[in-house]
Amino acid sequence: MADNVDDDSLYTIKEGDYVVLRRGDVFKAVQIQPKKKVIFEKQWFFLDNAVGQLYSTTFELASGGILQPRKPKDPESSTDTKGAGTDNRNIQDDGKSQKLTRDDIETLKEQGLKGQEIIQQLIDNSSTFKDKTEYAQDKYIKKKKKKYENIVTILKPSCRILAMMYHGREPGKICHLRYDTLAQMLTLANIHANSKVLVFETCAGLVLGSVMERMGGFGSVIQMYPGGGPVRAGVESFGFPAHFHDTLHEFPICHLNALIAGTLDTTAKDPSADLKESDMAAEVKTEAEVKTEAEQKGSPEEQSMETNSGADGSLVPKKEEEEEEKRREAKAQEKKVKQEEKRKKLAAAASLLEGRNADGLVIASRFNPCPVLMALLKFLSPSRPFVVYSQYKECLIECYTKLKEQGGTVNLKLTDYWLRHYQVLPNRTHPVLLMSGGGGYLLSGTTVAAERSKPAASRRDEEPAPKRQKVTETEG
Amino acid sequence: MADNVDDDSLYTIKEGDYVVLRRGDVFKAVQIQPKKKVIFEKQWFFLDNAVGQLYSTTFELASGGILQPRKPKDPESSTDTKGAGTDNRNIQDDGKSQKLTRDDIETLKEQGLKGQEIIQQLIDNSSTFKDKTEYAQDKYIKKKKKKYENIVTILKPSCRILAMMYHGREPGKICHLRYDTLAQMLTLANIHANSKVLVFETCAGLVLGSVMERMGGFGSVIQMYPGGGPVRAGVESFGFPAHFHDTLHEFPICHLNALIAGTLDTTAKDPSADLKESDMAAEVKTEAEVKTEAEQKGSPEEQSMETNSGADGSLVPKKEEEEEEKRREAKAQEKKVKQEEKRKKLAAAASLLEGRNADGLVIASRFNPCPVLMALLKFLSPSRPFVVYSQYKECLIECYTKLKEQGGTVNLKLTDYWLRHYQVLPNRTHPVLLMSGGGGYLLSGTTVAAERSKPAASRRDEEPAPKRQKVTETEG
Amino acid sequence: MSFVEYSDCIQDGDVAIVYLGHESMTPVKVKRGAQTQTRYGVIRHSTDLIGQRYGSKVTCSKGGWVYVLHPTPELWTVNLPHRTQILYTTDIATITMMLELKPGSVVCESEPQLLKLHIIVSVSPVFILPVCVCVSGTGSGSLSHAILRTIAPTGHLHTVEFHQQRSEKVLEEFKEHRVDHLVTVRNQDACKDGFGVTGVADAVFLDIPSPWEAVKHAKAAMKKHGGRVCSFSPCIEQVQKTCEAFSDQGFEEINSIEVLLRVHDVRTVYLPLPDFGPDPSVQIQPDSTITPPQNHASIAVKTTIPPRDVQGHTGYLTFATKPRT
Amino acid sequence: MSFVEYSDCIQDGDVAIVYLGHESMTPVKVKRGAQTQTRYGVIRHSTDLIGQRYGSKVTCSKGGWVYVLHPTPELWTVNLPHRTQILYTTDIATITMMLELKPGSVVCESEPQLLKLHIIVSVSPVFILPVCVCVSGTGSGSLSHAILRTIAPTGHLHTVEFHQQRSEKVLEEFKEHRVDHLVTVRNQDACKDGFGVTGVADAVFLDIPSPWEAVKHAKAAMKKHGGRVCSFSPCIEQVQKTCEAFSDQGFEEINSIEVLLRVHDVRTVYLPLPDFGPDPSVQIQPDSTITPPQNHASIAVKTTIPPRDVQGHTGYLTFATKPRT
Repeated sequence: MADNVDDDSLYTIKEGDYVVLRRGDVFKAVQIQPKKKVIFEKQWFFLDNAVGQLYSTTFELASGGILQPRKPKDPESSTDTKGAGTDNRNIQDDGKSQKLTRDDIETLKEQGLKGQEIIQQLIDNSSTFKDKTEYAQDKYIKKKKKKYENIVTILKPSCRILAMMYHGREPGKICHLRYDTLAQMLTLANIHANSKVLVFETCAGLVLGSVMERMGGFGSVIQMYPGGGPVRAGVESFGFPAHFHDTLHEFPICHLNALIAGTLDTTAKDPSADLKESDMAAEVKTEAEVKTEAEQKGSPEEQSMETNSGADGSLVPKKEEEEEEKRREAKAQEKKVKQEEKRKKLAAAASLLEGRNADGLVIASRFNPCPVLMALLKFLSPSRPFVVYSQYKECLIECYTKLKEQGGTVNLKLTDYWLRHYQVLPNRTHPVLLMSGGGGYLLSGTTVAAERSKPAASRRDEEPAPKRQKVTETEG
Repeated sequence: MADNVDDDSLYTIKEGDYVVLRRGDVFKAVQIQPKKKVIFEKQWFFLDNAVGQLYSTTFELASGGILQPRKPKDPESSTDTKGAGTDNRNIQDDGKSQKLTRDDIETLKEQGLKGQEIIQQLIDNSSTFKDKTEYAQDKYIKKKKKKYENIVTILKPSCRILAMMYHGREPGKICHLRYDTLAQMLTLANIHANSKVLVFETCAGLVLGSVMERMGGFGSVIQMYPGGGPVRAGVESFGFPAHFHDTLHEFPICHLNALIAGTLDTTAKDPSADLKESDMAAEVKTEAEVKTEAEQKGSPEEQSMETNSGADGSLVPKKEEEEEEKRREAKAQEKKVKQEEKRKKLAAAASLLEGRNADGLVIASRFNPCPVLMALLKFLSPSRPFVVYSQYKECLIECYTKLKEQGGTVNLKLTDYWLRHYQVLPNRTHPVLLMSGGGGYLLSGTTVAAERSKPAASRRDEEPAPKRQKVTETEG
Repeated sequence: MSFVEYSDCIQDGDVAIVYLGHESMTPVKVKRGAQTQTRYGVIRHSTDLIGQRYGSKVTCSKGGWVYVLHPTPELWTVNLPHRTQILYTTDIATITMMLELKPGSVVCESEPQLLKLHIIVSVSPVFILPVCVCVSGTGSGSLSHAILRTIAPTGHLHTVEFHQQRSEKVLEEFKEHRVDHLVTVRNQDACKDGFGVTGVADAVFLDIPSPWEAVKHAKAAMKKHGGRVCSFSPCIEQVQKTCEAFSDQGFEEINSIEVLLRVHDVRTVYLPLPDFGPDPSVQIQPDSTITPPQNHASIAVKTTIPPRDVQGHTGYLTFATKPRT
Repeated sequence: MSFVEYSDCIQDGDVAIVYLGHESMTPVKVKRGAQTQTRYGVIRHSTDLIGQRYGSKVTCSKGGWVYVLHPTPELWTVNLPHRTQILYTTDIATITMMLELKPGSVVCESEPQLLKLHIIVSVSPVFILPVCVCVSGTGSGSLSHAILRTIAPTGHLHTVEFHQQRSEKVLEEFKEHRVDHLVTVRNQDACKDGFGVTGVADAVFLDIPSPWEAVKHAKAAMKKHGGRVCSFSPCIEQVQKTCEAFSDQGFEEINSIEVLLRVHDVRTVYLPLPDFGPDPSVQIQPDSTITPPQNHASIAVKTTIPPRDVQGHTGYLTFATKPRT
């Protein structure tokens, strides 16, 4: 077991890898597939050339959508902007400050000038640039960079990168869960290796994947999923090694009442299997490109209602009837196998849940969280953390009130977070001018031994206790 | 009319003036009264010596509670702290770092050393001070200053100072309205001279006073007050010249329904005058010291219910009966005069309201704001701003929803504000570590011509319109 | 109409704000015979605007309608032509209170055009604390209008703008908005040349790239007995230098703050309820075999949501008090 | 019990958290025969704690009761003995995600005590990205516990603390919390002496007064293929110097952020309704002469209120990526 850490093979991009493209603050998750055209930031290219290169390499886009590794030490921000004016008193806005025409720029492009070089040309040919304040120069360069630079960096996916990607590109798909709020959830729920964690989410699998990353393939995660099948696109994007998936279990919440009542029969054919079969598709879906996921309107469980209406009852010519019969049998056989798989999975998940000894609970969905929380809390051991995310504070107030009524939890806390990014530049340091409006709300707490005598439990929590009680330790 | 601006008489503290005491960030409003003992920051003193001094003078507290003007150019932060360590690696916490004993310090005090000098002695005799980080040094000095310095500055009151004072000392009395939120209200309601403004508040008169300050004695303010009588303690603290009070009118909201229905009879004896007579006391109350105001539990209108139960029905010896009779008559006469005054006031306020052409509306109270807003909006001209403060967002959501249903307003905006203070010191610049948790919420908007056809009014407001519509101006 | 006094009806020569819908407005110069084209059709000034009450609904040629609003400094701030970065209402409101601005008599006798105002003040001139404000960095006039509103009818604003084109343009606007009698615009560099007045200002506001260079001029412009000053700067380094300059010049109560607006959009959201399947603990009646779970049941919640992106920073506001000198 | 693995029952030698009520907790070292005095009475460890399930209710001698909780890094953070300013959960959570911490195999062969861990990793060592973290400024160990929780069972933490007393104390705590096999504590100055390891760290965290002096050591400690680094500083000047140092040392993706916790306390508030007097438009029945206005009517609103004062700043977090070198 000689760990050669800096073995480059661990850090080499391979065919089939799930990777993340980055340009500036913009990310996109894709899978490396041969000859597959990828569209990113309004440009298309092929990732074939990335195979064999190291992760975190920055590529230039050459003509024909070919990626070329950028020479090292070509620092990103070297555009020469020396000699900034201190204010803009002398700038006349006459629209004639740029000497290069649009045609000139096109010519430069055809000559094969790189983005960086074109921007330098634009600066050199601007009569007002040197009189602009540094602030204005900065804005100018940024604008031009966006227009003319064509580089892309290929990153290994991580919770950090995917959370930022989803938040930036498709916040609607992850219930507007901001990355810093996700960070809080993972910590507040004490997610770590060798524990048993329940996850209920409709965040495209991002939350589930983040939990799995933190568990590192040790322990077990049970995805409690609504509707037809579990959504996993986000999990795929993490590109976990195969054995991680052995730690992942799934349980459809439509069996939750039966499980709680002890009437769930996992030995027989799943009574609702027909309904759920179509969801296999969702699981097999390996499309890492989150853009194609269609959670927006038709949510997975809604979609599942429409499929599987089959060819039964349609008229088939007699000659083909036999073949049709065979095909049908094969299909039925396949279906049976799948159902058996499904049954086993359900049984496995059910047996994990039956002990009611899970170590953590994470909820982040577009569902009203209160009933979900109340149902799933039952499966936690005492003295274990849980955390519920909602985009709306009102939902968590409801959860809080219900928990206070019912008892069985302590340390309840309703929170949200401010996230500020800073521009740190010589003489130009300030918070970034654009800011996320909100990152959603969290309710976190700790389970304790359940108890029916409510008044006692609530008695002390209501009274404002001193911040720290003196405690003396004595031996004997 | 020769305005000698820098005539010191304008800036001299006079007996009877309402002033604000300041030490550091702590303020207290008091009236200058001869031989009156004032308690501020756990120290007592007399303000007599302040009379004849200029506003903004800083005084030292001498023994016997005597104020002595501090010599100028005794800068506050000159405590010598040269030679700060960069970190605290060498500091051992053995509790022996201060060489001066408590007795030593008492001796220094008896020797008449000023606070500043004592602190310098403490620093000089601390073995660890010079090894502390600047941050820790700073904290140390602040702590000691609080303990040993005894200076007080006397300020002329202003909206800024009183708003900060109330927020710092007694936020409960002003519904936790933070000063920056009050600043927004005055601007959003477009408070200015020569307009007619309605104010409904239970903020000890702070909001009313702030509106009056902004109007500078021009125009009219109508205080719509709940319960027995208008609360004005905060207004007194502003120390307005007498003619400002001519612009102030008052109207009890218990007559609002009658006024709206047009059935309010201001010519006859006020039917509820008996009930409200006791409130004269509240109006006459000149106690500027807000601390004595008892809004906390028994609110003014509740208190008023208990008074005025009189001596009627008690047994009086025959001899004194006549005198008693006289006294009673005098009292009745007085009462009559007061009632007549009250009636006139009511009539004046009613006539100001009857035109339903007020220019602005400001609401900030502990009452559920929605019914108040809906009732008072009726008295505004079209195209006039209004602003409602509430400590609770939920209340303003209700107002917003009701206004949207009803129509007659545009530009509705529900907002709150973050306020951050900064410590700006060489190499130690950062946001202040303690911050106000919240400053309350505002709903602001503009009235438009009332209209019964709701659907049309709501139609366009719901649709997300483009941010700025292109408009072309043509002549002809 | 004036920016410092309400009128009931729209008159020829007014500036009115046409409200087209949520966050969509436009300022219009009312002129007899003129027309304004909107997406709802044409507004004919003579018939649709002049003589109408402010706040009334005007039906445009295409049958759509708009509201015509009386201008206020706050409406102007969101509708003015941007010639520079401007100050917005949140900062303006804070500046106004923290500079202790209010109506006041004018004191600066070197300003001949102000003499006429003394008639207004004469109600009780003794009690009115004089207010006079100096601003460097007039810019697009967003703050100026708000200051004028607050110090009218008896205060005066001296505003300095180094950019000539802009100083001319803003003066033109002050005339159109009928507040020019309250303001003096100077085209000069406050850092080099100061404010053009000495010992008259109750308050000074600095909105320039190097405010620290103008601090001594600010002090000179202010009254002997003292007053308040504010500097607006986007960058912390500017704040550091400005605080140092204030301190060097003997200013007191130096305090840097930041105020951020947060907007809450009121919405009704519908949250689906989870389907946990049939509950065996609930006895199913044998006759009613069909008790399907309410698959698509949801609850409505009245809530607020923040806009996705908000202004995360405008600038730091540094306030200070000039003591008696 | 261990800070990196849950146990069901309390055992002799455990550290348990006694929950006394809202925001009132205390850590207890469980020892057979020992007693702990609380305001609700005495807790006898042998009978009341040992063998009990974590999370259960313990009745104290005076009849009051408490809950006994399993320790977690987050509970430790609010209960640990302060020897320095500490990092709180909000910053810790952000640091953990932004440094991309997760369980991983240990790579640093110069650390003999780690060899035994390879057995655990052997499930599929090829796929596990090695994670090793260096921290300078161990302080009171608040962050350290959270890091250890996240990188266990197969990561390693090298932590450097220049204050000898503190480094000894924290090591003692690591032992008590049964995480000492995952951590190496060094008593040295990171600015002068670095981290004591070279080319092994996936992540470095700096919590020292002059982080910029340790940046080159951070780089040296990190793996050739790169990794993430974070510096925590309360003052902006420190951030400026640190960003410069990161940039000079070729770090990329330099990004400074600030995360602030906001707590919402759930409350039911009662708002009085205004009394506008009898409504003449409502016809009063002649027989019911008494229709008194509901003077003290009020409505109940479920809402949240912020604490009056909150932590307005802890520090700036500056993150950067070390590229392949």
